[in-house]
Amino acid sequence: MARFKIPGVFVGMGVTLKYLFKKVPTVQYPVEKEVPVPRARGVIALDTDACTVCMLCARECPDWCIYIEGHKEEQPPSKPGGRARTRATLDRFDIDYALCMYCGICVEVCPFDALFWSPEYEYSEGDIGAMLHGKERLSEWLETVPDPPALES
Amino acid sequence: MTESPFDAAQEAPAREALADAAARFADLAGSSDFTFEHGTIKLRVERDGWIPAHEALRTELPFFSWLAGVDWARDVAVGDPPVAEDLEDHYEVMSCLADVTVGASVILSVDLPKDDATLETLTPVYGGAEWHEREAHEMFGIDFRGHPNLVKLYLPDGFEGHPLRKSFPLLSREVKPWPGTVDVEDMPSTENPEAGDRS
Amino acid sequence: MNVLFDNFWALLGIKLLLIVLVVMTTALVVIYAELKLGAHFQHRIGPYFAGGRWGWAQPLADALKFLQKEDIIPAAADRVVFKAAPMVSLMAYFAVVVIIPFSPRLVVQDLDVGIFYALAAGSLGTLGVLMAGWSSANKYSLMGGLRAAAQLIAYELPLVLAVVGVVIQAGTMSMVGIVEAQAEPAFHLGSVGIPLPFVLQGQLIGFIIFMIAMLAELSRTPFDLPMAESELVMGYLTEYSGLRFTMFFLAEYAGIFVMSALVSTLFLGGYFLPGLPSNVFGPVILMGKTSVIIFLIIWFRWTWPRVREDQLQGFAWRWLVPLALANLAVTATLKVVF
Amino acid sequence: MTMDPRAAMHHSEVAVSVELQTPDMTLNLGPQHPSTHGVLRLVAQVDGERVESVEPVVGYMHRGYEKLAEVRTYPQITALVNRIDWTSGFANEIAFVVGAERLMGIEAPPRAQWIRLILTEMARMANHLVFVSSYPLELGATTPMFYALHERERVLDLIEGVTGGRFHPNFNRIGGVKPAAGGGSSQKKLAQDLPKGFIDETRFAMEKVFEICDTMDKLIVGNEIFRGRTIGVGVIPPDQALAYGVSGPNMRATGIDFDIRKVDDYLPYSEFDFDVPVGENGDCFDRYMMRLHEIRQSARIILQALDTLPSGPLQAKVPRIIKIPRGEIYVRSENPKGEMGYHIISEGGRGPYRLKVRTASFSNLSVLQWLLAGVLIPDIIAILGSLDFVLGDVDR
Repeated sequence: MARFKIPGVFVGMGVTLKYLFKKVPTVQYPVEKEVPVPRARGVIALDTDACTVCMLCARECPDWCIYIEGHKEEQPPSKPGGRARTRATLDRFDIDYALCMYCGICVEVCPFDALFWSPEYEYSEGDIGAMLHGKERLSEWLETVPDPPALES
Repeated sequence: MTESPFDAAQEAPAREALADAAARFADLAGSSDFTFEHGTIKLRVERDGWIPAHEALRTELPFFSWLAGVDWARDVAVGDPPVAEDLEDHYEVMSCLADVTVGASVILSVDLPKDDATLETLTPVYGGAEWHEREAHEMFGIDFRGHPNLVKLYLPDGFEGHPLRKSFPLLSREVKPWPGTVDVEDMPSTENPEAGDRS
Repeated sequence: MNVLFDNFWALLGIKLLLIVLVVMTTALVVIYAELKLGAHFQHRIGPYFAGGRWGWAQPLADALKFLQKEDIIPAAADRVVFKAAPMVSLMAYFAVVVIIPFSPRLVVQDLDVGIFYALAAGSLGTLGVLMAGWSSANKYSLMGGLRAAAQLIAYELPLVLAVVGVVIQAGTMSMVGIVEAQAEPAFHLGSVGIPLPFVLQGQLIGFIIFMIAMLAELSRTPFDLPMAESELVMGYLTEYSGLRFTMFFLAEYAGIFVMSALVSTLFLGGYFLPGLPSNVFGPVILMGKTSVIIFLIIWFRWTWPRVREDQLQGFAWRWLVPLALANLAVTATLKVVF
Repeated sequence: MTMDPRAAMHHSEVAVSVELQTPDMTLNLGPQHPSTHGVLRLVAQVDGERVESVEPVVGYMHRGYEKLAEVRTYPQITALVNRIDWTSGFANEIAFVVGAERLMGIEAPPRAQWIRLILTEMARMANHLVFVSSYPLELGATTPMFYALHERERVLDLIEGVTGGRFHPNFNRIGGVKPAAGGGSSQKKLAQDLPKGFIDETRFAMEKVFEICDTMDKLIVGNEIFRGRTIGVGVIPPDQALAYGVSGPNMRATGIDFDIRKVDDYLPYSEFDFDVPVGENGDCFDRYMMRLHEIRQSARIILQALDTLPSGPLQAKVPRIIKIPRGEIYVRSENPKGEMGYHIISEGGRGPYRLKVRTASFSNLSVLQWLLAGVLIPDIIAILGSLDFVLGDVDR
């Protein structure tokens, strides 16, 4: 005679019973928070000083959700007698997070390191219009940008 | 078609084997025009030979992978137009068959004139062609004769037009201006040759 | 005081009020147990915030929430039946509590045909389900209702047959009588009489059959086909909202309590535990035994998948009914022989 | 052979109702229904609990990927395609970038290929963990979901740690994986190599994954109710699977021993030792077991890949503006759900002239109408769930 086997339905009950006494892994969100990984794509931070209004990000954006306006400004020559230079000034830099799909292409193509990913994620709004972040709001995120993680050798 | 360095760098035996396979399948399907660039075997058949070609290949390539149309048009509403100057506007229907032993995969292709875009249905040969043909029907307006249920698959009833035709505009891109039009500064790539490679 | 207790109507009123309170409270407790135990079976916390500690007030909060919700009656529904259905469902289980003895004296009415009455009244709950399913004017509801009806027909038979074994052994249909029969010594060890509950007196098979059939009667996993949220969305409950949904919800859990109490009484010795005075500790003992059964029912629910309609029917008619009949025959034979 | 649903209907009518002829009821399952995985709609003609015929209605989630791709550049499409099948986002990118690379005649460096392979197998694992846990849910067992999703979270955390995205990594680039961003010199934009600790964490996670597979074995596979619900239900015969293009685990469950990972070289799978589980009956139970076994095999592959991870660059040399020479290519990959392929037709521009996306779920689901004729209503759900489809993958 074959060895007596416990029916599968009861083996399963053993499994659930074991879990009944295990420590629960739940993180109670608003009270406790998980720390996102440094590379997490939470929100895009803008360094307004570094931006040269080259439009590259707006052009490469697959969703067309970046709106940039700027103008050129004559700057006085740095040395007396030197040539007057023009410098592009940023007037408007909006990212519409209602449209953004967090692909990160803009951060990647930026040649002047003006855009960064920050893992911050708590900026939901009740109104879809408020998802449009202006350059002031975007530059506020800058201080939340973490250092890149150490690499696996 | 241009020969890419990748193909040239392919080991010669592998490429020969591919050529042999392509020739053999072309022979089976009754096609005299075939290519096998980039490891993709593509056999062109005539419209009348569409069904016989599939029937001939069915025993060896029993796996019906997909069927899709292509709209070849010089006047396009979306994307870039094709480069060939002498291109005649037409639809192309492609079906992909494969085997499930050594991994051979063949694409059959047929050209259809725009004013008579009809083709015999594949459903009696490969049952799975049903949905694919329905999709091609609504997306390109190609008529599959003898199809058991040639109604719209994805699009709502009453939808007008055939979205994947090149003449069909992509509305979301029409109503919104491109945010990258204004030129304040020159593109960095033009003034900074170092940025040419990113590695 | 005596005036109050002597008056039949006054006494009846008090008893009814007590029943409603007891059933409602225990239903809420069972709901909480289901939420909390289910959560931990599933490796989550479950109710946490309501009421402060361990979310003990969650069922109350839920009830309050449901009370505020809009009471929707589908336009095509049969309004009278639709409204009556949840009440029928709830009432059925109230009616059963009447005969459950919590101690030798703490019983609303110890009927001579107690168990017979309990089974009859208990199956009325399914009638409420059928009414709900039919009157909702919804195909999913209808299928849920019909499934419930088919289930009732299939499982009422083994349920009754399992009880008949107990009745034969106890020689009475009175609930108190059945408990007292289990308090009698089953055998003597020297001069000490050892009383045994019926489940250990050869009614093990009857107990298992009763448990299975009871799960089906209550539409609990693995027999929750009338609701089957992944197939019939919520079955007969689909169109119910607000207060009426709450009543069904309460009925479901009141049913679990009532049927568990019934099992405890019939098979586990009810309010009797050797060595403890039944008159004082009876209710506690009964509740303790009932809790074990309820825990089992909750445990099943959070472990098992659901059977299919044809499997459910096949199981009842091919296995349970013959088994119950065999059990009955053996019990009767033994009763006559010994 | 295709079976005319009307013929099937007639057949079962004769078999079921000899005396009592009742009109069939039309039951609409979906598009809002808990078991249709989103927005699939099934118009079923039912006679009591028996289903006479089913007409699947898709398209509620049609997003027009093929059209969208025609107005986008190749790097933008990579960001788009991982949204087709969101339960295995990373795997969707592979065939596309490999196709583009082959058209350009370049190849990703070994380390990039290894990283791609590891993350692809993680995506497979994540997808299958969702399946093995949510399939019992359709049969009424709610608990496995919570156990397995906890382990899936580990895997997704690992993917996120490397790529920055849990579901939509957008990590593959033509010529390798995500490079150091931009031309600037900021320390905050370093190369996107594996973060420190990744290898150890992965090893630990794989242990946990093996554990959860054993738990599923005990909790679900051994359960008699589960077996009763799935064994012999929804049998797809091999020839039917082939004619309908049913691929992946669904195909292997019918007994066909074929895995694109074994015959194609879109990723260096030939370097690793792994088994391809093959079923016998092609029923729901076999389909479930295929995936459960594949999780273990994926873990095996990942552990081997960690041991042999080569060092070196992550990117081949590619021009800053990617233009692909004229040509066409069909590249397929063994995705968790089956064969995923991209037919890229390039006319030399920055984006494709036409991109045909062959998705696994589309073909897997097209067999549904044939499969569901004559089953019981609960079996609709059992069969539907066992095909493991995602509506985004069907509608594209």
